[in-house]
Amino acid sequence: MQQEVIVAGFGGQGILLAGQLLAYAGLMENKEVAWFPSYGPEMRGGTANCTVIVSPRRISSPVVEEPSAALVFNLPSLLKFESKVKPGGLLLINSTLVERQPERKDLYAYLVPANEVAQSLGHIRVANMVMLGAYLELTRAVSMASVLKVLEKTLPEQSRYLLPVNQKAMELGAQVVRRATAIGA
Amino acid sequence: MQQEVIVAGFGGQGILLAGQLLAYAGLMENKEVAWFPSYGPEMRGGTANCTVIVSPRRISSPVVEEPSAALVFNLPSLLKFESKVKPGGLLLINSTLVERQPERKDLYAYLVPANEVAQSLGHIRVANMVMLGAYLELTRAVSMASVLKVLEKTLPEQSRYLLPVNQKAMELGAQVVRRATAIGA
Amino acid sequence: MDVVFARPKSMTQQKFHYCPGCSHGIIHRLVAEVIDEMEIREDTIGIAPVGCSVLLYNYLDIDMQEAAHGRAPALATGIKRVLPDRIVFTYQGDGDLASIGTAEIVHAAARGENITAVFVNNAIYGMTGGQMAPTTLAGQSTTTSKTGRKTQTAGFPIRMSEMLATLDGAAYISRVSVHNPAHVTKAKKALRKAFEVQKQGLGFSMVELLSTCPTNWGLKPTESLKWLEENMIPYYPLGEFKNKQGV
Amino acid sequence: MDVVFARPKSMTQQKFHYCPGCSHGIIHRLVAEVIDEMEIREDTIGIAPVGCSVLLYNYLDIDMQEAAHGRAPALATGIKRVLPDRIVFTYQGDGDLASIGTAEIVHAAARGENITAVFVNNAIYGMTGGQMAPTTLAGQSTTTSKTGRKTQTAGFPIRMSEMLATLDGAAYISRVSVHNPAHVTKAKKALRKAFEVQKQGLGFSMVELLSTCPTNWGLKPTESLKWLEENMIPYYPLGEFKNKQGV
Amino acid sequence: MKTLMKGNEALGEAAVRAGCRYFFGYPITPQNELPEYLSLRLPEVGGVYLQAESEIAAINMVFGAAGAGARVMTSSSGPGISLKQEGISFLVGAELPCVIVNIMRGGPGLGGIQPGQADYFQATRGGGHGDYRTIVLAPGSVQEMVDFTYWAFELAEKYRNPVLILGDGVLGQMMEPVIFPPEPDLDKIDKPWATTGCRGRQRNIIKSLYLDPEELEEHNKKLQEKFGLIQQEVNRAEKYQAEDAEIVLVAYGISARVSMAAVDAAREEGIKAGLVRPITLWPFPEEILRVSLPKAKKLLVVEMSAGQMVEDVKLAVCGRLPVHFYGRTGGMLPSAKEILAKIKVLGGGASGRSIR
Amino acid sequence: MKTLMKGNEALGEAAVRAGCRYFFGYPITPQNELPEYLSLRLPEVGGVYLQAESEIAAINMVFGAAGAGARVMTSSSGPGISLKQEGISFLVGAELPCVIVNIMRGGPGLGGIQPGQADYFQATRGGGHGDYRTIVLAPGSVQEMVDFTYWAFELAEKYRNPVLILGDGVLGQMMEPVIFPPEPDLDKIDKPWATTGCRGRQRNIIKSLYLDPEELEEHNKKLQEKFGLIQQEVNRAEKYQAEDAEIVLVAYGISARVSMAAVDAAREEGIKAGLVRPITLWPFPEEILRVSLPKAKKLLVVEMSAGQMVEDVKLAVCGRLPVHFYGRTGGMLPSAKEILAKIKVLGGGASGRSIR
Amino acid sequence: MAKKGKVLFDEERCKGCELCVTACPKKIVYLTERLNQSGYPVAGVTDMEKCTGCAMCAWMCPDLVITVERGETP
Amino acid sequence: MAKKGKVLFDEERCKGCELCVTACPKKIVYLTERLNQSGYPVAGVTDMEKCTGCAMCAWMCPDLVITVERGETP
Ligand SMILES: Cc1ncc(C[n+]2csc(CCOP(=O)(O)OP(=O)(O)O)c2C)c(N)n1
Ligand SMILES: Cc1ncc(C[n+]2csc(CCOP(=O)(O)OP(=O)(O)O)c2C)c(N)n1
Ligand code: SF4
Ligand code: SF4
Ligand code: SF4
Ligand code: SF4
Ligand code: SF4
Ligand code: SF4
Ligand SMILES: [Mg+2]
Ligand SMILES: [Mg+2]
Repeated sequence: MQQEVIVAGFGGQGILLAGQLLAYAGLMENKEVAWFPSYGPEMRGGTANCTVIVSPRRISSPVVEEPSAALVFNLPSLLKFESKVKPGGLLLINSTLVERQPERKDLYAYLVPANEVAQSLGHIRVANMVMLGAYLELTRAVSMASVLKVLEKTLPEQSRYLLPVNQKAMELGAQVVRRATAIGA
Repeated sequence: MQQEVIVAGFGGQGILLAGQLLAYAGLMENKEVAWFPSYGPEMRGGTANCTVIVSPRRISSPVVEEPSAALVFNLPSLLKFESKVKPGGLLLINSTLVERQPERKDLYAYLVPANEVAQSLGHIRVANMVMLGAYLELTRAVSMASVLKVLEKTLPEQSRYLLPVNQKAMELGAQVVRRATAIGA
Repeated sequence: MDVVFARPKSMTQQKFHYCPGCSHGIIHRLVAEVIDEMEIREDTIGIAPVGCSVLLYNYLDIDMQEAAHGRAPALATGIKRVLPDRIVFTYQGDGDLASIGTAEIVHAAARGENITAVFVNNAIYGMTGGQMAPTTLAGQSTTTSKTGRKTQTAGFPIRMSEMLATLDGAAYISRVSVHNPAHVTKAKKALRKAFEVQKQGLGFSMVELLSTCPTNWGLKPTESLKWLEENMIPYYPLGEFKNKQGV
Repeated sequence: MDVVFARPKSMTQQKFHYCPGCSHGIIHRLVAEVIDEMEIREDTIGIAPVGCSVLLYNYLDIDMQEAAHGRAPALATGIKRVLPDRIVFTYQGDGDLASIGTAEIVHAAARGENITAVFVNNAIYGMTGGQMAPTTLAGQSTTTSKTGRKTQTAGFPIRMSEMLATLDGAAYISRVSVHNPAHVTKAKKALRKAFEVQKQGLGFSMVELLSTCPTNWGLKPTESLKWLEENMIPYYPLGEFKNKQGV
Repeated sequence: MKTLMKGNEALGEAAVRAGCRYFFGYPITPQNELPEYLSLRLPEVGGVYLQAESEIAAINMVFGAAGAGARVMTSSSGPGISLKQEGISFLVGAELPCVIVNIMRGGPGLGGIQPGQADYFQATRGGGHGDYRTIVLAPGSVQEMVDFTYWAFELAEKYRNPVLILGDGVLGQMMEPVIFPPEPDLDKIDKPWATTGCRGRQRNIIKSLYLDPEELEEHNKKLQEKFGLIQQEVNRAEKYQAEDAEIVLVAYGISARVSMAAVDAAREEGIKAGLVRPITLWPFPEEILRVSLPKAKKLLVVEMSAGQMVEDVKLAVCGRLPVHFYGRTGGMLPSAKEILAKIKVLGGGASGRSIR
Repeated sequence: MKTLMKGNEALGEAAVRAGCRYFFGYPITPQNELPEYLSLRLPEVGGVYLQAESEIAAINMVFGAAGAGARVMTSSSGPGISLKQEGISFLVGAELPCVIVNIMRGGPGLGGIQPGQADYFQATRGGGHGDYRTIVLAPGSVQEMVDFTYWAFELAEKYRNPVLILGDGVLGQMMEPVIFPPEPDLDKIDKPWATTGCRGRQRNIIKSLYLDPEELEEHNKKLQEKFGLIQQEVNRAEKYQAEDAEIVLVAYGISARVSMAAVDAAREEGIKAGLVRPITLWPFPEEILRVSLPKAKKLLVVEMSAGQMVEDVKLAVCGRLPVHFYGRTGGMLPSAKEILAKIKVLGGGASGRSIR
Repeated sequence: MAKKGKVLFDEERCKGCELCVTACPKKIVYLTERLNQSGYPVAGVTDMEKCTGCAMCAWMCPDLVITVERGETP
Repeated sequence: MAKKGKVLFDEERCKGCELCVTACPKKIVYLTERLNQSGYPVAGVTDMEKCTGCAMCAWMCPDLVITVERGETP
């Protein structure tokens, strides 16, 4: 099935990167993929987001209107994107930063304390990987192994040592949702 | 009848002015008139020309394709415009500067020694008026009186004294063609 | 207790959209303070550039126009010719004024157009994400000179104040900086002079303000001030390059 | 008897279309002589401007391009970047270089673009019939300043050489005149230097040649030379404003 | 009283009488007489003539002056008008009124300086970026150069939009008799949006940036509604011998004058020819072509271009009539003779067969 | 091997592989990644990236470099492309090959930076002066950004004419997998007209001025013949579900991608919808609309503009099919949902009646 | 009688850039751990008593966060 | 042995501007009454004997009318 996911948060939270990893991994699995970011340096500060499509067949429109999943990293993103997710879709909320509960009842929503988990690993910057891990666990959009392969290929030499912590982050993210049940839906 | 005349010569021979006088005089006689010059300072030196239409009725095109008359002041102009005059039209040649005879036989052609006549009046610059006088004599496109009235109105104060010599020039021009018979046609 | 420092009256209440530590904020305020002090808020028309400060009109509570990129001096000319008794100023970045708008600023100065240019030189294209500007220093790295600007191929940084000062129509030209409180004070004085020169009808005035773009320089705001002082000032010396007023 | 003066080899046989006494003819010849003497005819690419000298390519027997009005330095930049070992020069009038083409010449100079500009300053727009140029002198009458240029409204004549000399990329800038044989000789020397500076890869070079436009000045050719000497030279002083070569 | 004037100068005088006090321009043939005239005339009436450093500077000075509430004009030709395209897009975006004159010459590139009509696409579609339109008026005589200048200022201010006057080298250079209409009453015109210093009122902002795409779409909708209104309210064409015409020429400006002569010549030979002369080129007077040519069997578009207005004619008749084209380029004028010949080749009004 | 790349960067890499060694440009959103990429990449292959002082300087540097025989490119968006219009007219006039990229954003004026398609008129009619055309290619995916860049250089040099690549903010910013085709053999390309110094040959002159109108007309005829040839040889469109479609969408670029999704959605609901995606915008692929839609009852043009290509569609079908329009402006993208709704409002393919 | 100063922070405007911190000659301005609604840590004063009301902090603040008051010590 | 000069005029190129006339230090160049085909009076030399071949006339001629030769007086 075609996966259409939106990843949204503050700039600096690794939002665009998480999306790219997903797309790369899809490519590696010979799937069709597309990645599209919000853009415009004219908007200083504020939120960043990107949409990713991973699909077994030709992607007609790379523009996602109703994502099948949303990974939201902060409150403004929740407010903006909750309403967009298609009924029956997935909503992953970084509960460390977002105190609010989702409003819609027709979604599968999960609270993932991504920052907390990342912090516990000593690397606040892998919060994005925690969320990605959770998402992959729920959708199998691509395999975690593919994501790791991509990381291996793209991380610069001197950052290679971060591979294990990234893997761990994904696994912990997966664990969180494996144990939880969705709110709503 | 609609008069369509082309006046052509070197820059500095009063070509554009002669055409304007004719047009102004037509206007004064409540006729429809149009004047259109060759233009383009990009062409340094070379010839200048203008076309004038004087007509009792609305002028459709201000652009003259086949003039009913041509007043040519130098050889290049003869070469360029003789062929354009409509069959049965008028060709006035400044014979002081153009030694050549007209080639076409289907025109009424007159040789007017305009510079010579002007020189005899002590004002080489009125050669254009000599030609204009000749033309008016043959066509009555407008009356000489109208031309004089225009001159009166437009000459700056300090040049008013030139009125008589201009009048004389026109009259002598008229005389030349009154006495001559056309070549050809 | 008296209030010795507060928001100038010529400013709206709107929060700036600028990045943390961006000098545009300081300079906006200085302009507003000068307008307040000269009591010209209702007689002033400003022109916003295309650059990070395009939204200047959201912050200054005065009549404003928004120019096409680089053309602010032409707009100012049009306005000033229609309304010679108003105060007209442009606010322009270095890409705007020193690159695409070179002809317009040179000729406004040459004509002695009685306007004031507030020229914010941060040595980079801020709004478009940090490309090289004509004012980018030799060796400075930007998104289009990632390995540092090479003068051999990318040319030399351009000193607009010195260049414009050669023109007879320029009445007041000075370069200041905003990297510490003392210089901010001086910058304000220069702006005041420039506006006074215009008020007196002496001709074209410009203040070039060396300023920071922490985001695109890839530095923390406080580091940026230091970088400005240590790198920009040596190449862009501060001072008055023209002063017809002579004060 | 030896031929001591004859038509340069780099010129075609075509007659000039210029008005009697127009300085463009002299300057064309000087350029051709320099090309001959440096033996670079087959290695040189010239750019014609929009102006009376747009037909330069009819007269110089070399590869040439015709630029949009004012953009010759941009074309030259494009050519030189592709063919760095060729000699590339622009030939530009004062309307072309000092008005519409201001940004292009300033930035070619700022970049130290290794090209040569032959700048023919006749203080007027010749080709379009004698309108005011940025270089038109104060009080000079033109078809758009019939009562004489008023600096109050029409601004001050612009001294391009002085202005461009402030730029680090400028390697050689000088102003010469062609109003008498002695100065024509000097003009040629300056042109030669400018081309040599380019050959040595030192950066941007420009020679500004004060010249006449008898037709639009409304003067006889001989009067024009006098007018140039008496009116233009005092405002546009002759000399070298930049010489990185130092010779 | 009728006076004899050059088109360029008459347009200048008309602008002054229509209340225009500011002109910013840059020399280019064949429109130079217009700025030259205004350089003397405007200071007489307390106005300003300013020769800009370039066409780009000029159009942006126009922006500033228009924004300051003035009646303002610029003029140029071919290459100079191309340089103004960014500025025109900005003027429309900011809804500023002004008049822009293009005295067309031959192109493309440096081209030549003789009359042309090949800037039709640029004028009617907007050569700049984004969805925008300018009203385009096409005078056909020196008198219309005058009349349409008054009209242009009126339309510009009514709709807060730039208006283009599209002339050509012939119209600019030729002299014809003109009468100047009475001067309009400008006191009525109120411009509460102008940036004149915010004395005693809320400040004004003149801009075209809307970073939020929803806002920009709103802005575009507003503009499109305005354009729609203009399309309803402003469109004009002249018909000549068109009522019973079987072959109808469609031409504007100087081409229409020549075509008129061709129609006369055709009528003399018994061919039922007529002419529709679009006067507003945008909005294009589609209706007149669609509904008011009862006998027309075919249309012949005549332009001094390789065929540009012909598209608007085709769009107007939408396949209901065959549309033919005759054009000259590069500064060449079509002649009445040539057009007549073309009419005959097309078999006059007869469908398919030659008429004699 | 497929790699994942941003459209802007993929286009840059494609240019390098297609033999382009010179880039002159000026920053503007949303195309900045293209010059940024080339500023690093070109020096690696011995090429030159030069940031010009303006878009005008850039297009004129392109002129110089193209005239010197190089493969050369520039890119910009909206306002910057408007500034290049004079230069483009000169390039066509002088018959110089080059590639110009417009990554469109919302207009008019400063507008916004989100994706748009409102520069269609400017691209296809030429926003500059005079009769001229540029070939316009409209990629619809990152792969096509690559493929059409190769093609653009090929066409430019074959016809000695500028070629425009008309993308938009989505195509420029998004990442998709791409494969780079093998590099072309450039040794075959001979440019005897280039000005490289006249060593061992007659000198060359590159110009667009023809003061004599007869010569300029000759030149124009030559250009028009070339344009005619291009019209015959270059026109391409893609059909999707069009064979049996009763309602046929016509859209290019990113709008076509969205429209494709709308077609899918319509088909799911049993509506016989299809899509024609023009790939060359000039020459416009008229034939395909005219002759290869046997079942079509109506057309629906979808654009991110107020309606521009819709004119070409109307000209193509010439009244034989009703042409409807759906557009979004200002940086807003149409959604497949909205388009489907519009299809339904139009009654699917049924003439006149709603289909369900 | 020494002058005494007081500074007020409009915290919602603060972006935590620390320019005020480096500007204060008394070294009493610091970055707190409080985040405002935009997510920025906001500036504050350690010891208001030491403030002279010199306003240097305010002069350097790009975001008009700081208002400064000054008066006689009573 | 003084140098001796000779000047040749390509009359069809001459435009009668007289720049050569004012340039000649020997005052031997003048404007003749001969008109060329373009209608311009052409320049000539009164007394070729006096010509030194200094080429000043040629340096000033904008239209490349003049060729100058020089040699030893025999
Ligand atoms: C004609 C045109 N070209 C390019 C742009 C894109 N652009 C927007 S702002 C800018 C430059 C900003 O740099 P600067 O003027 O230095 O201002 P800053 O943002 O640094 O304050 C550019 C190139 C544009 N909007 N219009
Ligand atoms: C874009 C553009 N603007 C204006 C013109 C008209 N034009 C042709 S030449 C010229 C100026 C000529 O003056 P200058 O450069 O001083 O050269 P000169 O003729 O005096 O040698 C102008 C304005 C043009 N061709 N293109
Ligand atoms: S990008 Fe630079 S100039 Fe723009 S707001 Fe940020 S810091 Fe300021
Ligand atoms: S108009 Fe002036 S510059 Fe042009 S050819 Fe004549 S004299 Fe020379
Ligand atoms: S007013 Fe002066 S002393 Fe007080 S906090 Fe600010 S900088 Fe420090
Ligand atoms: S300078 Fe202003 S914005 Fe920066 S930390 Fe201090 S108070 Fe906050
Ligand atoms: S060469 Fe010298 S002396 Fe002889 S004519 Fe010429 S200027 Fe006179
Ligand atoms: S300078 Fe040359 S063109 Fe002029 S008069 Fe002498 S020979 Fe003739
Ligand atoms: Mg900047
Ligand atoms: Mg000049």
